[in-house]
Order: sequence, then structure tokens, then C-alpha cells
Amino acid sequence: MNGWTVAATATLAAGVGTAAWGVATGPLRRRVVAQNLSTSLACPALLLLSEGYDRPSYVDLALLLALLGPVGTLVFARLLAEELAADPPHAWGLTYAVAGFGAAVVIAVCVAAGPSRALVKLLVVGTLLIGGNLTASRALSGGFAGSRRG
Amino acid sequence: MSVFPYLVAAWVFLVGCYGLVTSRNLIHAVGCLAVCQSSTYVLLLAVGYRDGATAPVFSDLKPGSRPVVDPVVQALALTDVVVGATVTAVLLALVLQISKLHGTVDPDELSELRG
Amino acid sequence: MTRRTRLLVAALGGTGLAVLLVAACFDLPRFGGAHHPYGDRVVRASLARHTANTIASVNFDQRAFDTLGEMSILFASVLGTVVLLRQTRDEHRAAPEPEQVALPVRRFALLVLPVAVVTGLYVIAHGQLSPGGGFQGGVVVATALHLLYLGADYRALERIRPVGSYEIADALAASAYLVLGLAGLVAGTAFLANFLPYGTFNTLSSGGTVPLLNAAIGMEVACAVVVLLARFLDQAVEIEKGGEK
Amino acid sequence: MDDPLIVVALLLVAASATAAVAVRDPARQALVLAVLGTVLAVLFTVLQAPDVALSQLAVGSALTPLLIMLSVRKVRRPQRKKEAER
Repeated sequence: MNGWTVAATATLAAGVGTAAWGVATGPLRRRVVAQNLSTSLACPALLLLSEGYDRPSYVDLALLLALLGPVGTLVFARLLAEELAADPPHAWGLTYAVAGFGAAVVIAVCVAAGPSRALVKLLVVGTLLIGGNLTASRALSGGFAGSRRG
Repeated sequence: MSVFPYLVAAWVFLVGCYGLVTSRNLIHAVGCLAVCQSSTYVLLLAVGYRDGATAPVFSDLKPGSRPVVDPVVQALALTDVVVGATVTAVLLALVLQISKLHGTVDPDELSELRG
Repeated sequence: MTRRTRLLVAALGGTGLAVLLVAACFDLPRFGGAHHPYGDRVVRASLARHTANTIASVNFDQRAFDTLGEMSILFASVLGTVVLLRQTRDEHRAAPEPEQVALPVRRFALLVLPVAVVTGLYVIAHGQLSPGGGFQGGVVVATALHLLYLGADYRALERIRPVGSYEIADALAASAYLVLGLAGLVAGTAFLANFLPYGTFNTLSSGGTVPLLNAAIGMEVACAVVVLLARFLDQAVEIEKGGEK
Repeated sequence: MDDPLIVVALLLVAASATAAVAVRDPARQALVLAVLGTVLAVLFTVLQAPDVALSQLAVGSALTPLLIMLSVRKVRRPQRKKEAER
């Protein structure tokens, strides 16, 4: 164990654990937000693990999650649009807090990596992570007009 | 403590089976089957783990510098994750056919229909 | 059998299974143990064949025949879905109404789509070096294309996705895998044996036939997932019960 | 087996698998299955299997939920039509 893996353990236990609880209980508007936040918390955890294990090739995992996590949330935003339109989620404070946490982790990992080719990949992951997180939240709270079908 | 991962795999499998048996909706049952599938990956990877080792991927690692985990079980699990998803798709296609033919996806109602 | 007796039987069987499973858990090798005879041999063989990603070496070289089996399951399940979800005579197609997508979501989807496709291709191409390979990259490419459905609308997806050609590509990729296997026979070794020069360790062209088989699987998986999702989208969005209007 | 990281990841998998079975509505179950996929990917990373984790991420985060949600939509649609006629 080193500092990075300790931070990853804390992120998983506190962050992803809470998200897993949130997705299993409560009204739909809470569940979709918890699903979105679970991916945007697991992605920094994967970055921390890649640094903790000293394996730069593990960054591919975070890259894929940053790309596909928001796609998964868009699936729910699109196909549950009618139910969500009736009871839209309002969790912007939480969303921004998680986005800020993700940004902090990306910056910390970037500083540890130093200027190199790996840095470019990390910055791409960070941009996708935060952009994807915010866009997915936007999509959940009324991104789709909820037409009859299509 | 050295059997905890195996016990988790067994728990996930049994929970999935419980869901399959008690399910009132065939789509939910397919989801439970996906849970059962994931237990096998947990078991396989737990068998292949080695304390303090890292992945046997040498693009960023000098061969021999660190102990590595067992790649055979990983190769087994890897292909099955993707193939399992397509098998899930076939099952969902069957559920859609059942729903079209009988207008319900509740297994209990379906067995009543058969008489 | 009533619901109650069924549950009773299941509870009985489940308890027995649970007892056996737990007993088996205690008989397994200790978690994290150092004794992995197959693993050690596979790693040595993979390094001898200049393949940096040992897992890719197992999948596409040392146990390529297994992957042929997995690939046929994949192919068969696509075939099954296509047959099950075809349009029947009492159904008709109704053109879906376009969805109103908020502008930031649409922009994000159209921006991420090429990035995701390139990432998928990168994951396939680097399969023999870093984590990844045809199975993972294929799914990423196929999922990325469906961002058009999620972020724009269904008709935009249909325009870039002629399902027929994806079906043909799927079959072609499956046969490419077989042909590469037979090429081993022609080259005088065995079916699916590695017959190309191994190349320099940790470069894109290393590993002999591994990158080629990897690319075939990548294409197969990508096309398979596109065809699968096309059938499901057809059912969920377009096809409706009732006669021709 | 003294690695708390592995224990946390295993507990998360056990908890979300239980939740995936306990949630009975298929659409809500798909949400839990998406989280289960992500948590499994983290567990595989912790068990030093990045290839399997990539597989699980690619399949679990978007493909499986999309398949299930499309099936849910198809199964529900005839019911909705009947309600509209009423």
C-alpha cells in the first residue's frame, strides 16, 4: 500500500459505496444520478490505482470509463426520458463536487507523471471525465424532450 | 481470510440463482443470469491472483522485474465477458418473442397459459 | 407445479449447492498463493514469442483454438438474434419521430463519437502490447457508433449503418480467422499455429500472427455488436404489431 | 489477503450483486447492473487483470444497459398503447 492506493481505497469505499447504495434505493431521479456519479468516481479511482501500482498502461482503463460511462448514462437519460421528465433530478451541487474531485485527482496524477506523452493522455482523460460527467447530468435533467418515441 | 474472495464468488452465484428462481419478469431473470455469470469471473481471477504481483503485460514493465499473476485465467474470463453479453442478447431476443406471442413476460402467467 | 412447491424445491437445492460451494472454497488453493505452474510457463512462452501482452498471446497464439470456439459462439448468437428478431408478416414499420435533444448533449455526442471510435481502434491495434485487444476494442467501436442514436436521432444512425454490409463484414471477419488458421497448415506448421516471424519485442508488428488474429476478432466483434443492436433498435423503435397500413 | 483494497472491492461487488437481484423492476435493475459492471471492472483492476477489466467496462457500462433498456421499451409499448385506447 502507498498513498495513491490508500486514496483509491477511500474513494471506492466512501464514494462508489455511497453511489451503489443510492442506485439501489430511493426514487428514480436519485438512482440515475447515483449511476452517473458511480462512473465519475470510479474513473479517478482507476487513475489513482494506475499511479499506485506504477503501471502507466492501466490509464487505458480510466480512458475507456471516461468515454463510455457518460454513454451509459445517456442510454438511461434517453430511454427513461418520460419518467425523468415527470420528476427531474436536481443534484447539481453533488455533480460539481464530484467533478471537482475528479479534476483534483487528474491534476495530482499529472503532476506525478511530469511532462511526457503520458501527460497528454491524462489530460484527455480529465477533459472527457469532467465534460462527460456534466453533460450526462445535463441530459438527465431534461436533455431529451421526451417525445413519444424515436 | 484466504478464502474470502471465493466465498464472495459463491455468494454472488447463489444470489443470482435466487433471483432467477423468484423472478416475476423474464427481463429481470436475464439480468440475474448476468449476475451469475459475473461470479465465474470473480472466481477465475481470484484463483489466478498472486500476492504482491502485477499484470503480465510487459509494454511498460521489464520482464522479470516484478512477480506477475496467472494470465491463463484472465484469457478465459476476457473472452467470456464479451461472448456472455451476446448470449444475453439472444436471451433477451427470446424474451421479446415470448412477449409478442403471449403478451406477458411473467413466467407464472406463462405456465398458466400452457395449462 | 405450484409456485410454492417450486420455491421449496429451489430452496432445498440451493442450500445443498451452498454447502457444497463453501466446502469447495476451503479446498481451493489459498488466495494469493505463489504456485501458478501454468501461468509461469505461459509467461515464459509468451516472452519467447515476443508478445508483450501475455493475455493476448494466450488468446491468439497459445490457445487460439479456444478463441475460435468463443468466436463461433459469438457468431451463432448473432445468427440466433437475427433469426429471432426478424420482422414477421403481421408487423409493420412505423417511422419514428425525431427526438428533441438538448444542444449541449448533441454536441457532446458528436464530439465524443470520433474520439471513441479512434480509442476503440487504438485498443484493438495495441492488443498485443498493452491491455486491450479485439474483444474490448470491437465493443467500444460498436458502442461509439450508437452515440448517434443517443445524441442525435435514429435516422442519423441508420444513414451510417447499412446493416447488410455489417452482416457481410461479420462473416468475412469470421472466415478471416479461419483462413489465418489454415494458412498455418499451408506454411507447414499446424492449424492456428504462429507461422510469421515474431518481430521486435514491444513494437506494433511483434507477435507474428497475433496482431492479425486480433484484428479479425476486433472486426468480428464490432460488426456482431452493431448487428445485434440494430435488431434490438428495430424492434424497440420501428417495428409495430398490426397489419400493413 | 491483507490488502484492504481487495476487500473493499469484493464487498462492493457482493453488495451491488445483491442489489441487482433485489431490485425487481427491470429498468431500475439495469441501473444497478451498470454500477455492478463498473464495480466489477474496479475489482478486476485490483486483482491485476486490466484486460478483463477493459472487457467488463466496454460491455457493462453501455452495451448491457442498452440491450436491457431496449427490451424493456419493446415489452412495455403494447401495454402503453392499450392504456391510451382506454
